Amino acid sequence: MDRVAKAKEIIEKAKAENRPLVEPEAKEILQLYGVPVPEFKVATNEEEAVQFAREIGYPVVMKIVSPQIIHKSDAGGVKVNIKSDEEAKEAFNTIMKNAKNYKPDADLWGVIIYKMLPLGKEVIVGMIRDPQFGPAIMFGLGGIFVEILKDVSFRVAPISKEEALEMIKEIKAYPILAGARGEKPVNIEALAEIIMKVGELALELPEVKELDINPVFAYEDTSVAVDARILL
Amino acid sequence: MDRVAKAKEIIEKAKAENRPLVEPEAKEILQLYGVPVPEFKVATNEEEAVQFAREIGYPVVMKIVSPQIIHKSDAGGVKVNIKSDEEAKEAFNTIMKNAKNYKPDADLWGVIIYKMLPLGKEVIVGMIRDPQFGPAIMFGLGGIFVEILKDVSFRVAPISKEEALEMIKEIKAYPILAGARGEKPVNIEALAEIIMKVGELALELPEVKELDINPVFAYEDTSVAVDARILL
Amino acid sequence: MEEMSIEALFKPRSVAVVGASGKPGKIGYAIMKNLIEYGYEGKIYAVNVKGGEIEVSGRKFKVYESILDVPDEVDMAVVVVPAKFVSQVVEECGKKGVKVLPIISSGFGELGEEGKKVEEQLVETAHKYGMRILGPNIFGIVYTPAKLNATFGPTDVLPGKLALVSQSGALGIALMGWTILEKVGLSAVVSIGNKSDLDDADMLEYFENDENTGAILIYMEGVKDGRKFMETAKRVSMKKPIIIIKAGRSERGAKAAASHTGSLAGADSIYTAAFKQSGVLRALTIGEAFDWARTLSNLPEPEGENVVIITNGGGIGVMATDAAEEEDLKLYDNLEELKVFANHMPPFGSYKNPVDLTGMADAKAYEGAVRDALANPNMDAVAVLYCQTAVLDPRDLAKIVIEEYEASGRKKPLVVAIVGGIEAKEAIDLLNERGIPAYPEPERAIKSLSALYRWHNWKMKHKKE
Amino acid sequence: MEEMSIEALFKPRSVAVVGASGKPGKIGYAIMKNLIEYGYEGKIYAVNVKGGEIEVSGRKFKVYESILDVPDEVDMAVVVVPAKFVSQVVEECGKKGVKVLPIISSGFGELGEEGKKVEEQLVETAHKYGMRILGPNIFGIVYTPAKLNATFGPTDVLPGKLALVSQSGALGIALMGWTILEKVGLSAVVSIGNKSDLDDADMLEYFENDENTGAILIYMEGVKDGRKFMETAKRVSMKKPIIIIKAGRSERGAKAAASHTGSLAGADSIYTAAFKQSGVLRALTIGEAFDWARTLSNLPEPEGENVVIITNGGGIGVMATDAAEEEDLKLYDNLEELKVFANHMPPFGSYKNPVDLTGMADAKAYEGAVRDALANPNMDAVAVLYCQTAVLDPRDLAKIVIEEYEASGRKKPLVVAIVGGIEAKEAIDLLNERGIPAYPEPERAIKSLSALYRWHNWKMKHKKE
Ligand SMILES: CC(C)(COP(=O)(O)OP(=O)(O)OC[C@H]1O[C@@H](n2cnc3c(N)ncnc32)[C@H](O)[C@@H]1OP(=O)(O)O)[C@@H](O)C(=O)NCCC(=O)NCCS
Ligand SMILES: CC(C)(COP(=O)(O)OP(=O)(O)OC[C@H]1O[C@@H](n2cnc3c(N)ncnc32)[C@H](O)[C@@H]1OP(=O)(O)O)[C@@H](O)C(=O)NCCC(=O)NCCS
Ligand SMILES: [Ca+2]
Ligand SMILES: [Ca+2]
Repeated sequence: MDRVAKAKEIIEKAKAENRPLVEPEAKEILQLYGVPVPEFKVATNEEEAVQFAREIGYPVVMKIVSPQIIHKSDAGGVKVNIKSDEEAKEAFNTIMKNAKNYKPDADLWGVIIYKMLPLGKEVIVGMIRDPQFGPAIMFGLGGIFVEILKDVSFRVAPISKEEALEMIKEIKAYPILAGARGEKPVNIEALAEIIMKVGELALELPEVKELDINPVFAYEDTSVAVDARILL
Repeated sequence: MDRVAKAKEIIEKAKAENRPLVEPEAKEILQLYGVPVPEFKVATNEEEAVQFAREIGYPVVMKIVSPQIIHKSDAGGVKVNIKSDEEAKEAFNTIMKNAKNYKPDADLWGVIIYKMLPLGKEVIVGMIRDPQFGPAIMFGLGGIFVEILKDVSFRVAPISKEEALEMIKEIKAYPILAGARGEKPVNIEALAEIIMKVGELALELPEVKELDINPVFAYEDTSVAVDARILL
Repeated sequence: MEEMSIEALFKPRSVAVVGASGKPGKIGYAIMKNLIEYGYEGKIYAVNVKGGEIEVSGRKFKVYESILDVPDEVDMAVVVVPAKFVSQVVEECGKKGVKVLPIISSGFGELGEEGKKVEEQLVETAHKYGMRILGPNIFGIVYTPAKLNATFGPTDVLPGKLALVSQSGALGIALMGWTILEKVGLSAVVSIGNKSDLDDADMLEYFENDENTGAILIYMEGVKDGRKFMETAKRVSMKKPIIIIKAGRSERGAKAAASHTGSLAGADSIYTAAFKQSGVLRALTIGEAFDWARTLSNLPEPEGENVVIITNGGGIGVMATDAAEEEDLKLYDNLEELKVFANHMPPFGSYKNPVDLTGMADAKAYEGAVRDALANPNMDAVAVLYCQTAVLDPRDLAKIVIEEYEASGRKKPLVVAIVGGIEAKEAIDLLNERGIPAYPEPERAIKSLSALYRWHNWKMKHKKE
Repeated sequence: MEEMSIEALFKPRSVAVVGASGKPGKIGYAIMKNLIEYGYEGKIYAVNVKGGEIEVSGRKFKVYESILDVPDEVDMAVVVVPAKFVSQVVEECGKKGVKVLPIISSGFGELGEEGKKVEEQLVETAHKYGMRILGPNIFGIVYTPAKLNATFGPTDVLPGKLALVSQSGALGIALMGWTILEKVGLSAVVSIGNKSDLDDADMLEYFENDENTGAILIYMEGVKDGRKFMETAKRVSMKKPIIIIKAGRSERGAKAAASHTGSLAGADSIYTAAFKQSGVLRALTIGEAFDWARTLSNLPEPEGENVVIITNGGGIGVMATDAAEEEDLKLYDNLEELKVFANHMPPFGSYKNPVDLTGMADAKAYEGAVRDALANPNMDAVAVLYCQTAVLDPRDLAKIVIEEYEASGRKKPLVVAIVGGIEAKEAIDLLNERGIPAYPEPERAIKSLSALYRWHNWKMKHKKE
């Protein structure tokens, strides 16, 4: 089965169940398109939480998985820097309890567990559909750069490597990625790959109305999609 | 004696000794002009270091005071978040030793000790002299905003309150100070006061060739000049 | 079939005006008049239910009651009858074997859904007969190489190498006037109106291979199929530069545009992105668009990045330098090579780029400097600036530049800016009439040269991909 | 004493030309010719060591061998003798009691330190006698209310309310030509050259209280005493708008400027700051400066922020809206009040601001809409846009606007933009000649209005301080 068929399977399932995609599903689809995501597992109970956390290797992050809970942090559904079995157990239980309190009738499918990554430069890759031009990809630096300074660039999919690189270099804050102030530059090629792949995804999966990878952590060697949201 | 006379006294002394101003002197001059600086003392030995740190109240910052050492961090001449007598003693000795190693023939006058301030929004206020227009004041947000994004504003001294406020609002990153993303806004008036006072200083003290307050910590209620450098 | 129909829009062997009129003031009269007075050499047929005979511009025409009565083949029929009669006319034209049908009449898609449906039927009918429709809701079409002016706009369109395409009727006619006033030479003017059948992309496709067109300027309010447009524009941009004016950049502007065109325009930033990706140069104002068009429709591409600015005034040299820096143009820096200009200036001149021949520069100085710049293989583009002085009449400067540029074989881009009064204006017109882009301000020359570089650089980059 | 000397520069009761010549082609001839042909009504005396008699423009002049021989008081003496003779002439003029001395001759400070010293001596001598020097190294002075054209630039300067001051000679002369071509009315043209004595600030001071001047436009390469300039500009800006073109924004441009003027210019960002603080409007190009000047020298200040745009073309309405948003102008939004415009448009028009009278708008529609906008106390500024159509000749539109604006008492700012051909150009000229700023592009009208608002807002803010 090719990536389109596999991705459609995930999408169809959610549609059939009349619910949005959850984070693990969004990440699975990204993986199908070759967008690097941190290895993850979904634990449904305390034991699994500990076991998976160990398998992934401490420190880890845990986040609630529930189709009804979108703002996970608001729900107390996120714990970071979990360093031991003890902490893992506690984190799982706290998250589940918090989520229950936050939205008593929400379906709680467990928690997604992934490696706590070293801090990279935070960037955002997004996708919207324009009525005239179809899928367009947005790129920008995380936080204030996108929200306040509106320092973003757009391209219509499909996006060539050349165009993806242009997009990255076009933002005013580009020197931050290129290694200003004596820092090591991030791998721009790897970032460009993510942009291109999101473009392919958008073209092959018209069911995806909107996509948001926020943040992508960009490193010297690679880039990883840390959090992802897909709207159908 | 008025502020000009007092400031000139400090300047004349340094000139007579054929040396630049050190941080405590720069801060003293700023104080004379009503620019808030964190209370500070200069300790010349271990005992004083502990005593002064106690008087100021932990946690404190310590920095080498030497007319020959400009890049204090490079010299290992800065310690922050010092929380106890023990740490104070150790910090003093380490700083003095590091400085000695860094520049064996430097005059080491001791360490400046001041309160470790809560992190505010970091801004920069600078002054240069233009051959045609005389003293001009620069304003910008710290770090990448000034260095990479060149997001700064200028005014020629004297600067009215109105103009100082304009200067602050003119930078693109102003929303960060005005309380974007649900944060509390900083006190713009207090920042404007600092800008105006630096303007007065520049006009009254032509001996001051360049001045750099980097950073100023801007808070909800007030603004404080955390580090300052004055070139004669 | 598609190919042929489009060809007939620009080079019809015969034109019928359906709704032709002998009454001055009527659109059916104005179109006849323009056809005749602009010198169209094919056959012209007047069609009107009233029949009889009419006289336009001193020429008498038999009036056929129906296009079907015309005793000859008709390539193009311009339709100028009230909306309610258009369906019937389309049907008859189809039967007649007309190839392309510019429909002037308004009263269709621009009124709403119902009108759009009627349009669809018109197109269906036309396609049944292998006929293409331009419009409806247009002011017509001009193609200067065929001496064809089938519009009710101004008559005396200046021939040249720029193709002008307008979605807006009112602005399009006004822009025709502007080009005459500003001496911008045109290959074509196409009013595309409601774009029921032929649209921007179709026009691009035609001009792509039209040897008479050097550049294309589009006034656009929005595209229907953005992706199709991009695809075509991308291909065409590899051959010829496309300049687009698209208003509605600001939030309120976009809202006003939506209420004006009745169509929801996509986000402006997406248009900007699409244009970039297609090599399209987006101009923000009419003036900017035509400034660029002068340079892009007339000049060869540069072979390298080295720009040389020659001036007689320090001030305008500095202004041009500011503009060049802001536009990321590279001013040539090799002093060894630039020294050649020292031969054409007094000792207090400066051969550093911008090359300042000083206010004393006369005809000989400019002649020498321009010739040297054009001859030097390391100097890839030249900007000649002149600040009107008593030493040298700007019109003489224009003649020098024309001579030197022609003699050099027009191998590298050269732009001119002349600041001054009426003589300066005349000099600018002289140059523009000879296809050498000239402007009254240094920045406009530099920015136009920069547009040429932007397009060229996009092409080079895209070629590699 | 200072006051009086400056007055004599603009309203001399008598003018002597020292170095006056009867030979066409010489500067000493051109100045005599301009003085006569522009209609200066005071006495003109020719001075030349050669003595004898000369004829210029059909008028005969006795030539005095020295200014001391002139049998009358001399207010202004224009010096056109080679540099080496200037010291002596200054001394003699001082003795004669001349009040102000424009020194055309070059060969002083612009050559370097030595020349600067000679200049200082000239000024010392002049001041000893209570005399002021303009220049040296200038092309002269024009003051249209006194019919004084003591330059060797173009003759037929159009009278109006803008004072033009140029540090550059070559560009200044070219700009004189430009104003004639573009129908920009001037009160004065002052070439300040080396500024050995009188400088930009002195000119500002004079124009501050000159009832014939509405706005001041300066072409500046740099100021010597920035603080003095700021002080004066700040005060003058409270009364009249000052527009400055200062090239050398970019690093390379600043370098070129420094090598051209021989003076180290301060950082450009400091100029920008100083201009802001002084209420000075910095224009980036010549075109922009004159665009703004038209509006600023002719229109009253707005009484509030509500701008209304009236148009007959959706497209240009959108362009104007984009520009207004980018310039932070506030488009009036009160639909209750805007509804009044519905009276002047067909049902498919839009009275939402931008008010779209549609392509069908005729004379009556525009007349009504413009009148209503001018009459409504909640509408503070009006932009009238027109896209040339067959329905309404642009020249008729111009007449309507002139009539309505005059009838309303010119109480609020009104700008016009007309897009089109030769008739549009004529309409624009008509309006400009009547002191109603008109432009060929919507954005230029809006940006000029915005410059007026920027100045006005600065004044209001500064007043409060
Ligand atoms: C097409 C249009 C111009 C016709 O307007 P009009 O000239 O006032 O209309 P009329 O009813 O007089 O018809 C025009 C002529 O067509 C003739 N006519 C009508 N039906 C006809 C038919 N089926 N076949 C041939 N001729 C026909 C009429 O006899 C009339 O002849 P006349 O001028 O000699 O009297 C008008 O309907 C229209 O659409 N105007 C807007 C055009 C426009 O703005 N386009 C967009 C510009 S950007
Ligand atoms: C001032 C200047 C124009 C004179 O140039 P010129 O006319 O070629 O010089 P001349 O030697 O012919 O002198 C001019 C006249 O002054 C007369 N003259 C000389 N010394 C004189 C004196 N002390 N008193 C009166 N007349 C004198 C000469 O007899 C001569 O008369 P003529 O024209 O009838 O022959 C020239 O020296 C100069 O400076 N040119 C540059 C001007 C310029 O560019 N200014 C800046 C523009 S922005
Ligand atoms: Ca088509
Ligand atoms: Ca003075």
